[in-house]
Amino acid sequence: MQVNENKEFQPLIVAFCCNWCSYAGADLAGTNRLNYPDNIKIIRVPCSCRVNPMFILRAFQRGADGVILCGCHPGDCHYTSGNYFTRRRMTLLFSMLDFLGIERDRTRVEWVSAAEGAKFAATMNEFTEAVKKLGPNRRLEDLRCRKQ
Amino acid sequence: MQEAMINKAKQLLADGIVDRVIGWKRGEFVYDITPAIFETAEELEKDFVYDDFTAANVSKYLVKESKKEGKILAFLKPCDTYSFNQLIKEHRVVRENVYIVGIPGGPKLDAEKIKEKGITGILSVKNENYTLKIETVYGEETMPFYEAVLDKCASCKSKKHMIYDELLGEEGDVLDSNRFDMVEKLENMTAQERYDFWREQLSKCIRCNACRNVCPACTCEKCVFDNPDSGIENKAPADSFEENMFHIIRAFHVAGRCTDCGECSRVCPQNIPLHLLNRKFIKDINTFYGEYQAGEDTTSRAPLNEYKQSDCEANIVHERGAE
Amino acid sequence: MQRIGVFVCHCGTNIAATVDVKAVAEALGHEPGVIVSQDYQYMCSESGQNLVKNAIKEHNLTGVVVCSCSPRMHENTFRKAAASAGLNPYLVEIANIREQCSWIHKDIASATEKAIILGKAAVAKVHLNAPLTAGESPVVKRALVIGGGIAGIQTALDIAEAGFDVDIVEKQPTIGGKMAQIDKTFPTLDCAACILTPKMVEASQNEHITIHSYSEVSDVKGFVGNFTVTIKKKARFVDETKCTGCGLCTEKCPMNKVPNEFNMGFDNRSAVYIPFAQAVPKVATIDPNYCMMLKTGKCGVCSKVCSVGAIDYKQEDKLIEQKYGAIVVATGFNPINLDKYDEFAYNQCPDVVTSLELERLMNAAGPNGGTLLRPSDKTHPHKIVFVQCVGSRCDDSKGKPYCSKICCMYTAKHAMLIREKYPDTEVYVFYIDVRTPGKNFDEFYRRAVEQYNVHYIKGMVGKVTPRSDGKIDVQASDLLANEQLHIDADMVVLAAAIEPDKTARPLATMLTTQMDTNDFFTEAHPKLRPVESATAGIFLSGACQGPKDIPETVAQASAAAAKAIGLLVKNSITCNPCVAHSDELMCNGCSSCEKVCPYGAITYIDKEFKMPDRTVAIRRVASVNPAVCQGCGACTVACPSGAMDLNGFSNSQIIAEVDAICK
Amino acid sequence: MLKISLDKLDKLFEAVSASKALYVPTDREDGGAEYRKYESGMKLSSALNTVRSAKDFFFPQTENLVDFKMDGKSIEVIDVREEAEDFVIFGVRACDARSFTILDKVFLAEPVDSYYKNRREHGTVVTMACTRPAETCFCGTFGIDAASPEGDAACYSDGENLFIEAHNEKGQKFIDSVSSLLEEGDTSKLEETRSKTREILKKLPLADLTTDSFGGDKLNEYFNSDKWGVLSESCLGCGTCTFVCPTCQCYDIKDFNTGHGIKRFRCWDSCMYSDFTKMAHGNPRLTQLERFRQRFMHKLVYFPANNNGEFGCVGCGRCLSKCPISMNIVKVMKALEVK
Amino acid sequence: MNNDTLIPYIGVVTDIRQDTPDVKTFRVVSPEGGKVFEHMPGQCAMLSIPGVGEAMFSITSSPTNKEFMEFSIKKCGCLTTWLHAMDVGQQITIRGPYGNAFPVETELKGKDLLFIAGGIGLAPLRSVINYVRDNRANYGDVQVIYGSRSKDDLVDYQEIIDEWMADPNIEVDLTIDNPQDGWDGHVGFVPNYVKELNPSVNKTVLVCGPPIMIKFTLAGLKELGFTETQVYTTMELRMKCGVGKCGRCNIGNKYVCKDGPVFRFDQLGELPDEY
Repeated sequence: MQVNENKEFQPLIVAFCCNWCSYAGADLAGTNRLNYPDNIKIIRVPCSCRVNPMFILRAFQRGADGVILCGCHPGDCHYTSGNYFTRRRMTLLFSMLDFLGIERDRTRVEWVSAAEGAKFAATMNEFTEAVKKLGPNRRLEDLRCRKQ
Repeated sequence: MQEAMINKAKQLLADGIVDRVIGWKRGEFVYDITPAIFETAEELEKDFVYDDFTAANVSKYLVKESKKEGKILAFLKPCDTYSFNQLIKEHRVVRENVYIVGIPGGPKLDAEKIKEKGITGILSVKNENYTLKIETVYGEETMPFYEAVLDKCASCKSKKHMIYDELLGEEGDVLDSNRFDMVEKLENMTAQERYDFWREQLSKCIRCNACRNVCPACTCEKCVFDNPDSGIENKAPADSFEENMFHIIRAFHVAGRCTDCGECSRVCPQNIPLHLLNRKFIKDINTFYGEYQAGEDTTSRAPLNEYKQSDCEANIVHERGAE
Repeated sequence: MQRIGVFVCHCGTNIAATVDVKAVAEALGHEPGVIVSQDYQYMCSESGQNLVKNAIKEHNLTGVVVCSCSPRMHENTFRKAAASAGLNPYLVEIANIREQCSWIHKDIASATEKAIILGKAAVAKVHLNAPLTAGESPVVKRALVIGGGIAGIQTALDIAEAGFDVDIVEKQPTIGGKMAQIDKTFPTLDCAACILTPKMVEASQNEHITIHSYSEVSDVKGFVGNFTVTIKKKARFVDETKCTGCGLCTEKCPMNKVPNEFNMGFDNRSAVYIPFAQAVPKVATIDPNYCMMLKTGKCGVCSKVCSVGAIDYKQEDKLIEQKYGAIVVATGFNPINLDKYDEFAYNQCPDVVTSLELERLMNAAGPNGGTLLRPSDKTHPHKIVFVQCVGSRCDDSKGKPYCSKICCMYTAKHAMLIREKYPDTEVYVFYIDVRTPGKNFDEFYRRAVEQYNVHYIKGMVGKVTPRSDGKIDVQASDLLANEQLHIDADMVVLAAAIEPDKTARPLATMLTTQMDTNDFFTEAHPKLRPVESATAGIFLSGACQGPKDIPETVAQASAAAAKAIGLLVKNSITCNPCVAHSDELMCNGCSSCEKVCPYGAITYIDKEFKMPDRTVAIRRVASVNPAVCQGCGACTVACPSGAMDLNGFSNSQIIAEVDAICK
Repeated sequence: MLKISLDKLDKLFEAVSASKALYVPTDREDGGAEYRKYESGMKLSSALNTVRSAKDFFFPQTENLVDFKMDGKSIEVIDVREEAEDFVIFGVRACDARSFTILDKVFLAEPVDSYYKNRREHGTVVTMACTRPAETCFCGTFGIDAASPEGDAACYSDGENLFIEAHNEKGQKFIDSVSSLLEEGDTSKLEETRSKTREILKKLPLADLTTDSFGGDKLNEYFNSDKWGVLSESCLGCGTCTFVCPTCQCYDIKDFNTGHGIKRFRCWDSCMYSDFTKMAHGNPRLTQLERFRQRFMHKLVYFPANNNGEFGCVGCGRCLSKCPISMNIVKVMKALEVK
Repeated sequence: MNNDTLIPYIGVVTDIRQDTPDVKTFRVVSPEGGKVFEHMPGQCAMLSIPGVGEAMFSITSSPTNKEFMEFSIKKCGCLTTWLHAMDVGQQITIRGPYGNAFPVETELKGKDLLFIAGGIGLAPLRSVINYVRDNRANYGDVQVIYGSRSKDDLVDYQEIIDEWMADPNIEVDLTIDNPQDGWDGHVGFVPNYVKELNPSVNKTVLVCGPPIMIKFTLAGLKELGFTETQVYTTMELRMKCGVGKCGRCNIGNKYVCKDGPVFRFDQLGELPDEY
């Protein structure tokens, strides 16, 4: 989270991308020089199903304002079924965060294939805007980690 | 019932069918009843108790007890049988080493609820036609039985035993419970209201781990929160985040496995309604993936361990209602 | 404490133009554990790699972070470099500051800041990297080729040539595939059969090649180097070992009105049949859908006439289980079904045919012995209209979004052949574009236009209406002349789009390979690994990967063979060490992980443990087969106790990355 | 004795809280009582005691000890201690008041714990005599008179008035600071109330419990007792008893990496936890039996051995009502007792 | 506010010596130079790398060394692994000294001393041995019996050879568990070697090593006629505060960090068997 009085709020967004589709999609976005905000920081995981809810909470603890999870389209998982499990896990996790009053728009799952560089960039643009509107994450941060 | 149970236990011990009995032991007061293991008829005669205050779910003890030599008799209430079934499914108990006698369940009483009424110095509690006659050092008090019922019993989901070798008393039915009412009520609040509600509740947490240690689904050999290598180890609520982390992850770990036995809320020294988190998951699973109650059987796949291609997308959460 | 080296690549100006690489190197140099931090023009170049290698040796590094292009590009390059300098290759991490930073951001300050953060995340991760040793897994020296078309045949021949056993599984009674149905090939106009049949024979005679015709793959288990495949040999009711292919049964079979699929249904075959004269294996097959004996138990003529007693009505489907080291997919293509194309009257008018049907109509071994006659009245057509891109390059749901690639050329071939043989026949070709990129392709097309006077009209055919006089009214627009045309054609030939064979999708699921939305198999890398699938040990040959003509198919078939041979020559392969592993001390044995493992890599064992109170307890614990595990990590999240973790992407590593990014 | 009418209590609170932080026990919505910083309108809890003990004020569940900044090979130590501000805890019961003297014996022993001392020096403990003890109370067992609590100053209620007296200088200062609200009052009714309370105390179910068979010299009798197995068999190994206990003072020291520095903090720990004594190469307390034994041996034997016979328990009864499986020190004492 | 013992000092590692494959000896001084604090032989200090962990280590250098402190540390956990990976110049945090000391100025004075150590157990005794060597006149006979798994596992081997064995005023007897090339000394376990050497029962014994070695050595000594009041050892349990407040290193009512780590066996005998 970076706040500067003169500048507009710049959210910090962690994107977990599966190696086979979404990370490659992000690479393609780069190859095609499709801009998306530098707020997005990508972490490569072998499959979206590698993402443990604890990573997402950890990101929020440490000051992330949004977390997005990208994987292969359902049916296209490199590991056949990983993203189906991701879908269930994240649906329930996001629903729980919502239940606890954590703004649900800070979390998202998107399916981006290796060929969808444009979709990747568009998704990231859109998500960054959405998080920007919400302002800094205050409901799930760890005050000890806040920058002085 | 207590008499019948003692007799049953004595008989099974005498017949050599079981070597030990897990039940409940009388305490100092009418309500401080401790789960205990009995090995002889004398012990049973002396201390075995089953009454309105014997609420503790003994299923979790069977994780350890069923691995010991010999067979143990366990008296399980309907809610406890769900927990036991789930433990069988997860290979945490040795079924052959347990002799299960199904017994009628609650509603059980909550001493805290009696004390909340300002009744103190309790010496005895008697249920007379659903009015509690409470003898105290300050004189006799009365209160309606149902006002002292444990929360977990007030929203009982089932009076039916999911597993048993033998049944004492009548078999009940799966109930059409109101257990999701409070979850729904919270869901209908605004995000800010929900946040405030949970902040107020969770900020009470003292991380005593009673909820985790009593939970029959939390039988991990080593909990991630105790493991320095897990990255999320924590001992104390050093910051509000830690309580969130602990309770969300704990609820997530038991999602699809929680039998809604309500022990977490019962034992919480700070009266945090932790069962609501579990019920939220149960409710969501029912809505998104079809009715599922952990502990109903020993073979079905847990909802988080299976999928359908036609499952809803995660953004269903985002599309639901306004903030 | 780690000793980490950071190497920041300029990638010429690709990175350096938007990221201040010096500042990145400087900033990362202050991270804990970083001993050396350098930048260089091209880190992937030999001198760049030497820089890394020397630093590893000089500073005794325990970890390396390369800030460069995507790890999908050069992770292996730097891992190898590290290995050659004596550092475990899995102690190398890549920070992607090109594709995910310099190429997408314009502002130097913010791009540099982001590059530093990405670098810090990689440094944080490499702190926790453990040296991994790839396990070894033996390679079964046998390959399976799925599909017996020209792609499969070529692949099998090349693999066999190298001395390895190879099996071809072909679902039809004969190998040969689509090429066997083709008359002539472009741009040389030589006879398809003349060049294909020798290869088919060669395949059948090669001692290393086993052909399972009339068979299907029904199950695939295992992993690279060690697949176990179940092949279903469908009952053909003829003992292959006895049948001599004399063909007497096919002549005597009373049930001889079965549409002949080889000739696209233009003529008939008998219920017991040999698809075509050069079929391999040349063995009869009884079609159970038509055979009276099989359907009613009455007939038995073939059995009576067969002198070698090869007919066996009791034959059943047979399952063969065989181990393979490599699998090549060559499932090929089919023209799409044109049922939805009412505007071309394909289903209403027999004289509206597809190009593949035209091949048979013109083939000397075809229904008319090579004379082009209209299917409806067997008269000679004088005006033929070719319609291009039927179902190709379509945006709507009816067709395919891609270009089928071969249609332009075969249509030119057809037009030319017709004009050559029947100069009195007028030929019109309606096209959107004529695409002729290929050796001698454009010359070929120009010959059709210039030398053979084929009427190429840029425009769309709007409607094809069969008329009562037997003519076909073709309504079209000429886009160049900007006018509406009506042509009263005798025949209309539709260049139907081609699509992957329907068996490809279930096969892909069995093989756990990826497909694109059109059901073409996805190659591991579109440029650099075009004949491998992303799943190790599975290779792609021919049109199953995308539309191709014959030379391309053959080229890819040989390439796939070369890749497969490259695998088969190894006695063992190194497994991906980034696999899951379970900490037995923490495992509950709850089976959650097993349930989410797509590979069946997890099994349970009862293991003795010394308990803290010095007693011995037997506990059920999970055990991962590292050769089977592919490293997706589904199990790590299913595991509540955190006993299951993933090498290379461990919980602590990912958390460290999260922390570094959010710092 | 000085007094103030009970219905003017809020005036007293207002006056105290005007100059320093005042903490009073208040009722929570869910029924439990807890100490909260006084704000206008807040009502004093009618509950006998708070769910959490008052030890938090001097020994909070977590506290930052020191910060570190790391840069390359060097470490900077940042002392984060600050002089505490004066505060008053009002309404502390006799049992909790005694717990402070027990905690003092640990934290104020050499080398003095400056964090604890800092708070202790700045905190004024104003106690409140009990009038309605509960069945779980057994403070009398440890020689505590619930009707005459210790503390810097003590309050007694006769149902109409609150009487207040100082026990030391700090308490006197507190009384002086609110003296304008106080007046001299007649204590005859109060004495009646107190003797009534003492009568009740004698009638409580645990009134007969004594420490006669325990003490620092009983190590060998009890350490090897065969009762520990049965007593500990149902223990869940949670930390509820230790965390609600006013005298449990074990702590852990941990480091937290905030991403831009290290915070070294201490937090309550529980000897009931399996990793409490775990080392890289073993654990002297392997099973729950040893851990369970440690807690009660500490309170009933080790502590008195090191502290002139003072027991590590004040009989507040919190563990009796909060233990998930209702195993507690009373049951342990009764089971072990060798008369 | 006065300094609190929980707030550590900074120490700088100025020298790292690889003693055995898994033991390194670290030399620590204060950033201004000189020792961070004074100690007596047998006392310990809490060393820490913030964010990694903190643990108690015996100070192996003698108080007579006025320039620096030394710690011999075996790699066995998270913190020690980190310490082993350090380079010279690294700062660590250090607080102490903690615990009692061997009674070198009281009960041991004028006595014949027998040191028995196994493996890393030499670390706490080295401090005493060097203290005694530096105040040689105050003590009677000095004998050191030290054994390890192999020659390579003998901690401070160089110092033993160069200084102790060269010192005519002390007797040093080394042994290793199994025969090894390049070793012509004694082979066998320490407890047996002690019995073989049959030391005079007048000696006061200081023993330290793995629990099993201590157990058998003690039994052997008793066979030889030693009494428990003659034998001292030093203990190790999990510690957090170092000052007897965090509540975990107690054996009965004694805190190892405060009342220990040095115990005489007769004192230990009165405590419960929980260590």
